[in-house]
Amino acid sequence: MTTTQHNAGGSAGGSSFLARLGNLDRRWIFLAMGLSIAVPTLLKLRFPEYPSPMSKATFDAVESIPEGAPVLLSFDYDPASAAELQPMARALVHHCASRHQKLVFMALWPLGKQQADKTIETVLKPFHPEYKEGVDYVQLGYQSGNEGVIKLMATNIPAQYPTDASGAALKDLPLVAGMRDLSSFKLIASISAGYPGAKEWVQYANGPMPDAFKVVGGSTGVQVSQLLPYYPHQMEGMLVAVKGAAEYEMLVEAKYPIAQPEVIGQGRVRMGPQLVAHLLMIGLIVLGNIAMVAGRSRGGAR
Amino acid sequence: MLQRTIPIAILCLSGVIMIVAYFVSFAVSWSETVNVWFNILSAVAFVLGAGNLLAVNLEKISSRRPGWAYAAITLVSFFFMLVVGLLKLGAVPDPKNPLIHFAGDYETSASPYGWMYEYVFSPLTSTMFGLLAFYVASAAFRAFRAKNVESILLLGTAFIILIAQTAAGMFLTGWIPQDSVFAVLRFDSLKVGITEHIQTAGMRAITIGIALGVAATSLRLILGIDKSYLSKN
Amino acid sequence: MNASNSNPNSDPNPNSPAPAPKPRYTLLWISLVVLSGSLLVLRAAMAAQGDGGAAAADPAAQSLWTTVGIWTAAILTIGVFSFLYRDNPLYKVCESVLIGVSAAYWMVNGFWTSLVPQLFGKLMPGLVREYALPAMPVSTTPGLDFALACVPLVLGIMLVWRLAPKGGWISVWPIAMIIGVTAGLKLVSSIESDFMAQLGATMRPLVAMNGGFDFWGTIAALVGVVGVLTVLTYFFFSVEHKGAVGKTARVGVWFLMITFGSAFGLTVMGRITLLAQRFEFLFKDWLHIG
Amino acid sequence: MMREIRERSRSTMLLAATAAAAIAIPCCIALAEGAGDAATPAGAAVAASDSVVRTDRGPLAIAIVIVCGAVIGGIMLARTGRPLKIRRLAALDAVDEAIGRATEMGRSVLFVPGIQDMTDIQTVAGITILGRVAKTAAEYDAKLEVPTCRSIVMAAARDAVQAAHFEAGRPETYNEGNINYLTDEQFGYVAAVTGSMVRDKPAACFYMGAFYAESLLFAENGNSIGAIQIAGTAEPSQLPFFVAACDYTLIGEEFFAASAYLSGERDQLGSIKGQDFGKLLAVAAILIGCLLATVGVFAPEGAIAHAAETIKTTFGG
Repeated sequence: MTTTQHNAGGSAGGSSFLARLGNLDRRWIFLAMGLSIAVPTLLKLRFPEYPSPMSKATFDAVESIPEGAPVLLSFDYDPASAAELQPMARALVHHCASRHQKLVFMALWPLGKQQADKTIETVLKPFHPEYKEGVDYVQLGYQSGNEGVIKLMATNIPAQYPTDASGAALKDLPLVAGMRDLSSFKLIASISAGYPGAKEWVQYANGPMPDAFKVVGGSTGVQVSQLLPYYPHQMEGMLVAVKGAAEYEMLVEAKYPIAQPEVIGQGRVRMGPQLVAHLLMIGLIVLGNIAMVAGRSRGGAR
Repeated sequence: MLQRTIPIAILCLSGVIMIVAYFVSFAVSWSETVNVWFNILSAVAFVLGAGNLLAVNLEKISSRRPGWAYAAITLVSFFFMLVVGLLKLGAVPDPKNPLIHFAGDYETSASPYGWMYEYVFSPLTSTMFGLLAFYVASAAFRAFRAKNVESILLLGTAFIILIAQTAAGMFLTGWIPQDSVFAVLRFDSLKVGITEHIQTAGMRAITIGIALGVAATSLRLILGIDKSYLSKN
Repeated sequence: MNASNSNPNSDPNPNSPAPAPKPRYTLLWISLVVLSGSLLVLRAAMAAQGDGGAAAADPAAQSLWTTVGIWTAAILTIGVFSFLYRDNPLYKVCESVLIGVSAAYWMVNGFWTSLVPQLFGKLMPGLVREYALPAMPVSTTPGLDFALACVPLVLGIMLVWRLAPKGGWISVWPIAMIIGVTAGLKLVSSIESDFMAQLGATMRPLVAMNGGFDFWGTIAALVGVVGVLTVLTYFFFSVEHKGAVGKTARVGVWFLMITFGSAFGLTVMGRITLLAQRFEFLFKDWLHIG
Repeated sequence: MMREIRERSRSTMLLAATAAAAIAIPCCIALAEGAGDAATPAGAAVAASDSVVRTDRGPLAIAIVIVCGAVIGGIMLARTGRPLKIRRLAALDAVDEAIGRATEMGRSVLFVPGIQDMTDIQTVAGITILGRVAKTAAEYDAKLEVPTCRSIVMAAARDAVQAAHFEAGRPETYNEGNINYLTDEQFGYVAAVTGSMVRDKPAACFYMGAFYAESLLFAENGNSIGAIQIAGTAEPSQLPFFVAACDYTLIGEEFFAASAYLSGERDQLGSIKGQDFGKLLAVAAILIGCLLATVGVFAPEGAIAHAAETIKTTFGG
């Protein structure tokens, strides 16, 4: 990291501060970024959120299915993206459970099952104790095969998942015993950090049977541009990054309050550092351009 | 013949079979079957990877090249993780079959393998991932400079989205009534407008282009026109 | 962009290697790092021992390992961050550990999730059930399973054959098969879900009616279609970007730039969250502050 | 040499005929069994599950025939010997320059073929480009380093680079040890590659393949060591970072075209023409679809509105 940036402006020879700024040692930027995230994290800053249409659409999609209808939740991420996605998962599970939807958990990522388990432990069990495993919810776990898993489930769920994650045969679990294919669900929600994820759910589940169920997705900020083309036709709702999580949390909490608000308030807490860091980035862009203009006016003759 | 014609024939045949299988009911599950094969194949291919990893690092150590100590650290951590994982050392026994050692759960943090995952592997990877925040900032500072129309659009859009992503957007333009003619100037409406209409259009076109590119590349391979994967021993 | 695809911000003259940083900066940085580092360690050492958050309820031995684990994780986290200052021995250690551990992690993962159930489990189900996977369901078609499992086995042996002194060329066969299958699958799926579906999604009315004439809706619809068409024009390779095509492609480039700017802005959020999470770990789990 | 060319062209023709036939067969069957049901895919899916041929996929079969037909047509056109004009891609012109610069400076060239396995067509395209880059590097006698994230990719990359050295007439300079597997883990791979970038300071960095979050980590570190950076990916989410941080970027389709373009072979250039023809059809389809849909707005019950809806459903939009 040591080389380039910090001396390239040396030719200006003790010139103005602004012109040299253009070649600022990027480690100062790193330091500023570090501080702008560390300080709000320490101080737990929180700001109000205003639900965007996409978050609202997601909320409405869940609201629009009949109460008690089966919902498939696919956890297509790993701990690396949990910071952004876990708050969504928590809010989504709380939302569905508050409406008494039957929940089927699964994962296309090996470590997605872990995330699903965590969500069951932190949200479903403590706040919805009436949910019985096998009757009200089922954890199918992870199966390898990426989009192949979706394709097979589209035609034959028991072929893909002969048993649930604990090894119990599907036919012994009342909730899923009668399910033949994905059309048994009214809603499929994929919380995904990449491939395979929401995009594959749209392509291989919604593609062959577009009217059988609704698809909603939660995604990391980076994935959102890949999914945008599918919204709102192939995908009814979308939660975008931690902001989407924060907005959705607000919508859910307003209608279905929870005893311990912090359980589904993670997204909003993580929005604190966002504001400061975003302002820093905006400042950096402005600074970079001022430096460029200053440098240009000085070195215009060259 | 053995080194060129047969691989091309294999490639062509397997490609054509997969295309046809998509249209035949009983062949629907074929792609799943080959997917399983790939998983097995890549697991077998680890022999190549591990062999290479060993060869490179052992060579570094034996020739005492600069940084050989780090090669030793790599090897030690590699072997430790491999042995505790493959042999399931310290795994938590399966409650249903406590006597079958290899049925145990080796991924809980109570086992050495799970501990390594939780406290070594996971913090390292997520911190590497976290470094991106720093690089995003330095890239924004360095690359977003208004040099021409294109870069002005690039940085202008990023600028708007960055503001709209946080409460600052609401603070600055939230006072504009939602139903007024100027509502489009609100940062949140700008963001929705940009992402839903312009970005969607851009991404659609990119996606259509990529689809054609993928199709053409696949066809070039299947037809045996593109043979760059072949070695020439 | 000038209708070519060089990047708008590319620096045509990348910097040549530079001399070492000025000593006064180095001193400043080192003292900064040492000072904050020692403060952190002091704080962590003084923090309540062994109640590493979630593990508080676990038995004492577990708690010790949790404490060791959190310290290890914290040091590794700081080690990776130190790369931001410059390459250094601590980072090199982190890097080496990460390569070794992760390579082994994926190999172990491949062994227990692919090889054992899907290869050995099919080739010798009895043995696997007895020693590793007692819950493995009994297949109704063991013969077929065996035959199907032989295919990847043979392919795998061919692939690994390149390590043998002679006949390494045979490893191209399985690679050719992988590429062939990939090509076949992707050809179909990209045309279906990317080409056709995206075309279908673009075919929308150019006039929006919402009770009466919807001005903004119409603008949005027009922008959507114009965007797709102009960007597609940019991707034409047969014609030089001159004249009318050039102008259209230029508009396409503008659409691309806005698309990229927007995608960049949307991504920042996720990156910051990830970093915030690492800080949360350092502050809460390790230092017990905040 | 001549014999090899003859043999190659004969086998290519043969394969082309086989493939074309094989692609056409399912379509013919699909059509014969009545693609008429296709307007209601959900209903057709149920009906089709009992028959041998998936009639519900008729429209897809037709689309495949059209797109593949366009590409094959382009190739045939190229074989007639007509001059082929393909516009210049600045990123590709920069390849030689970047390698030349690395040679002059006595530094290495880094090629990263993405982080996916050979089961991603982007990796395959990346390996194809690697072949061309390696050939130039062999001619210039520049050191080319290829760290890979998958064992199979390492094997394929070695084959491609070795072939390139043969083609460049310098088989003796091929060194297998420069193409190494590091780890399957995304960020482990990133740590190793960025670490070695900072230490070895390659003068030219190529990122060609499927990239995810690591794109910016590579590009920013590459920038900090002053390397010329040329990227190419069809991963839409990572394009912004490459565009912002690299000197040249092959955007989406350009990346796939690049592998054909760099080969300089007429057949491959012809296939780019075919791609363009496919795009022309796409543009036409969009225009017709939009026109019908617009007319449909004013006469929602009319035949045109119905036609627009049918077209849209057929495309699956």
